[in-house]
Amino acid sequence: MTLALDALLALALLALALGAVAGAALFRSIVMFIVFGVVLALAWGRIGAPDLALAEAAIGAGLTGALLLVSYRRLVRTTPRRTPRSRPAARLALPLGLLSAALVLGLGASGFGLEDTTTAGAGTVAVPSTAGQAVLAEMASLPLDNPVTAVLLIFRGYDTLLELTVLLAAYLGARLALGGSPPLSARSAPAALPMVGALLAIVVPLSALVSLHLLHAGSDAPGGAFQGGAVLAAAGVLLVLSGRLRAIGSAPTSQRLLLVLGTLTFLGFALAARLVGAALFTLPGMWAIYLIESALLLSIALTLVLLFAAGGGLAWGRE
Amino acid sequence: MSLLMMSGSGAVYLLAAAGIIGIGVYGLLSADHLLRKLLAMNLLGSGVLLLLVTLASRGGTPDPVSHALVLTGLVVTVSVTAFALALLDRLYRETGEIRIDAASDDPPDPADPADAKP
Amino acid sequence: MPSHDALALLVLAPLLAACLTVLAPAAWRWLPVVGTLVALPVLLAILTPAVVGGGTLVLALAGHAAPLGIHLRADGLALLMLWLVALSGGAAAVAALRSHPPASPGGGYFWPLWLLLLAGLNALFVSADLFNVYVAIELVSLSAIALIAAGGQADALRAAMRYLLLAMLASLAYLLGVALLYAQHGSLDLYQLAAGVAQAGGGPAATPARAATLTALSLITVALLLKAAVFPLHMWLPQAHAQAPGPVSAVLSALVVKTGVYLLYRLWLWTAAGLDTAAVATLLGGLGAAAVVYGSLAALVQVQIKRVVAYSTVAQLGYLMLVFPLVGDPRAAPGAWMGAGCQLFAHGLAKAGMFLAAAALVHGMGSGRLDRLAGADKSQPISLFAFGLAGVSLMGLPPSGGFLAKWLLLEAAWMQRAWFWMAVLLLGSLLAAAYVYRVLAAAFVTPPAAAPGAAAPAQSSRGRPVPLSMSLPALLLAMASVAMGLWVEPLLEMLAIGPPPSVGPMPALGGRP
Amino acid sequence: MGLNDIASTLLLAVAAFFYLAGTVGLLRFPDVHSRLHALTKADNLGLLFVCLAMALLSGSARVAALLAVVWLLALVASAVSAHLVARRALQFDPQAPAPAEHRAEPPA
Repeated sequence: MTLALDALLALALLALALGAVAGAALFRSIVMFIVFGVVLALAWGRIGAPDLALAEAAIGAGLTGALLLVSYRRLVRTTPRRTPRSRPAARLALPLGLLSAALVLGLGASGFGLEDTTTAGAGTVAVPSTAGQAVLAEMASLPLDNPVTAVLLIFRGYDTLLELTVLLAAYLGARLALGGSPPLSARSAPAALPMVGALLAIVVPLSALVSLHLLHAGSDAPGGAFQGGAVLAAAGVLLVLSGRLRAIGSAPTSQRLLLVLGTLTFLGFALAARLVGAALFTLPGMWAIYLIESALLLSIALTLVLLFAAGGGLAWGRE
Repeated sequence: MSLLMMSGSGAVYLLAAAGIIGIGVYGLLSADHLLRKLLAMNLLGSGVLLLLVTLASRGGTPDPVSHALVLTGLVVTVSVTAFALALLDRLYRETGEIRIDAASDDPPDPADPADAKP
Repeated sequence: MPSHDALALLVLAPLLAACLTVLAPAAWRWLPVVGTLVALPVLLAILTPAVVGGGTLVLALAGHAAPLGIHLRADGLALLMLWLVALSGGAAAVAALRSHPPASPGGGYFWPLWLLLLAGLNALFVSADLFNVYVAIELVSLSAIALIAAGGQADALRAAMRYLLLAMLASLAYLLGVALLYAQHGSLDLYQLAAGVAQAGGGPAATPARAATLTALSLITVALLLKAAVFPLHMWLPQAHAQAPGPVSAVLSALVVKTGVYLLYRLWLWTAAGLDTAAVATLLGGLGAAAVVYGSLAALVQVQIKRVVAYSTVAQLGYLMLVFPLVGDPRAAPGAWMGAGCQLFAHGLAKAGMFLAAAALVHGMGSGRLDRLAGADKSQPISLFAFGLAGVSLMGLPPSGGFLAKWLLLEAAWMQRAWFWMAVLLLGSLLAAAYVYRVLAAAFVTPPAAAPGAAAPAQSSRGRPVPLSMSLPALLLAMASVAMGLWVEPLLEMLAIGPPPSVGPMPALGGRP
Repeated sequence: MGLNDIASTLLLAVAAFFYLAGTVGLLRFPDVHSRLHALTKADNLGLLFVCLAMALLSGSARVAALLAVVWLLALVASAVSAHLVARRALQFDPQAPAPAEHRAEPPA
């Protein structure tokens, strides 16, 4: 029964991926991709990765989808030039696609074969302890119960710090690439509509609440700063779409502070550890984790909204 | 949790990951529109991340390190995608182009504006 | 300051500075930038004696040893690259301070990205963790591509977009390889993986473990070849490097493409050191040889000066690939290794200098075309001299660093009677001489009397003076690349710390055919 | 199989029926407005029955309350999006009489 469910999800994933890639209409492809993200979130849940399910739904499907859609709308204002599709790359596409699928499948299958031998011969062959097992073994000695959060902040916090800077670089790079041109205002849903106002009144506070909950829950249950930040960003995206927030050319100081707050806080704790004689990136306790995660959440949310709005900063209201 | 993680469903998602990667590669090569290429790139990325988790959770226990890696990968992917879309936006505004031949050798030398003969 | 902290700060200080640059008011943005340019050499001056005296330095972040945590690691090769970042990156930054003033509106985005690029490069060179390297690669690619697009001209945007698509694809291939390796061996540490890779890859043919390990290595290799723009995956490079703003081109050619080469060294000379890699080494060497010949010939026919320099990068990266076959012979390995290190360093200095000089020439003459350079000998003496000096190093004329590198590689090839690699090395130098000469010759031509129909203003045919902040960094870098040949002992001493297992003093490890 | 299970299975079956009806409507109805009508009404009911079934299965008041919130949110979201889609459709084709019941023949 469960296998049937998994098979159904897998089939849906493949069908949606194919639809996203092979469909004739670009808009439809993007919608397919968004649905693909939602189904993939379900799949993450089935694989035992609820953290990833939340992140995929919020980031992979939600924000990436919103980004693609808003970009689509900007590009399709005028009809794109049609170009012949008989390029050599296009002719190679099908065989190469099949080849890579077969290759990955073969390797994955061989990986599964290996698993059987190692688990069977665990007594005789020294099975290498994986990083994941090492983390699970360490969990008992940590003040938090979610191993994924532990990896993100305690064991591989350095990765997380660099990842934040990638996000920051995306914002800076997008600003540099867009040049001095004024930000494109996302004119769409009329904010004056009473229904939209009602939706915002319900959804925005609720999103803030959910993101705080995810942040708080993240130490012991699925969730964390990234999921929370993405949910908060979704509320921001709604505000931008409805015209309550608008993109402006450059960020005021308060927003610039917010943009780098996560990186600075994390960096501060990483370095401060040396002042008390601990190793770099050693966090002093749960309070530090909460503090860092709160800062991360705010920075992530603002950066994602700014990337969506294609603006340097945000301001309330219409021009 | 362990019931869900029996090798059968692991194999199913492995199959799915392989398929998604294949479709992603196909889409990347066959797509003309840059937005489509980026979409295919995101699909390919999803396939790779799915494979990472599926392979790492061999033996049925989910591997928290792989989950953390994928979370990082998701954020990196959305960052790069957002930047790419901004770049595409500017490219479109400057040139009106929405396609690019990524595999070609560099184009012939553009004429220097200073050389334009009257 | 303990040397461990200096190691971590080499990454964290530019990160901090980038955040401060975002925060600072426009008038004060220069401060974190200049602070970083000063801090990097100082930190290296603390770190270098510790590594040279005490051997390879390993720092487990948060006190968690691999595979649980991430290691930072500084050996001779890493140190060499870090110095290159500090020197080439620093000199290019001085030129960029002029062309992209920090106080300008764009400077608020340009300079944080520049600092993030430096942080990413340093992070990549000191990382011992495959996934951490992935994040660092993304940081480097993203900031580098954004800096290419900074100009905003259509050609720069096209080049940036093409580079970005290929970089994304390469990153995914890399990540797929990492996923396979992690699933197989349960660790992400480059050096811990070596044992597992040797066991799985050296096993009997056609076991699943062997297939998965070798495929993972090939995927990562292809990804890195693309990042390193090794022939025939170089197609994105000439446009990207030629269209970027001058100082950015310098950093791209001197440092960013080197990340791919550097990681290839790490992968094949450390992680996969336990495998019989003779076939792979020959393949990589063959690609390198093709790159030397193709890149040099292509540089010979370019019309734009920056494209000459860009194709020269394709060629010079080829030399770095020749190391793989040459370290195969235990007698020749140390020499080949030293040669590779010298080539990395000398090319990094010379190419950054050459791009800065080219940018200054383009700025001064008002055009990037070779046939518009006529008269540059009079109006742009410093830039032209810097270009020529850098060219001396690229050709490999004594006493330059490039000469030393090529000499060491030639000697290694001679010792194992590898005539083919020797021929490639010599041919490459000859062709380099030709394309550098072509630029110089174009500059020493007396400008023709203004043709009656020429639309170009009279000023551009004569050239205008360029600020010293543009030409002087170029000259300093070019001089450093030449002087390096005279003062090479510290470099060789550094390279001797933590060489690859196949090169190291332990002959038992190096005796593979 | 307890009473709970039987009841929840029945509820799920009802939900499936409404989803099916909504989907058929989406595919078969001629224009945007009647499609919206099928989609929002039938699917919201379907979701209601799914939530009821899940609440029964979980047997916990907390989960039931959360599911109620989920349903209400979905209700709000679908109401607003249906409203916006309908408006947009009107803007696109202002001549077409929007509500389906005013029209005898579906447009070609």
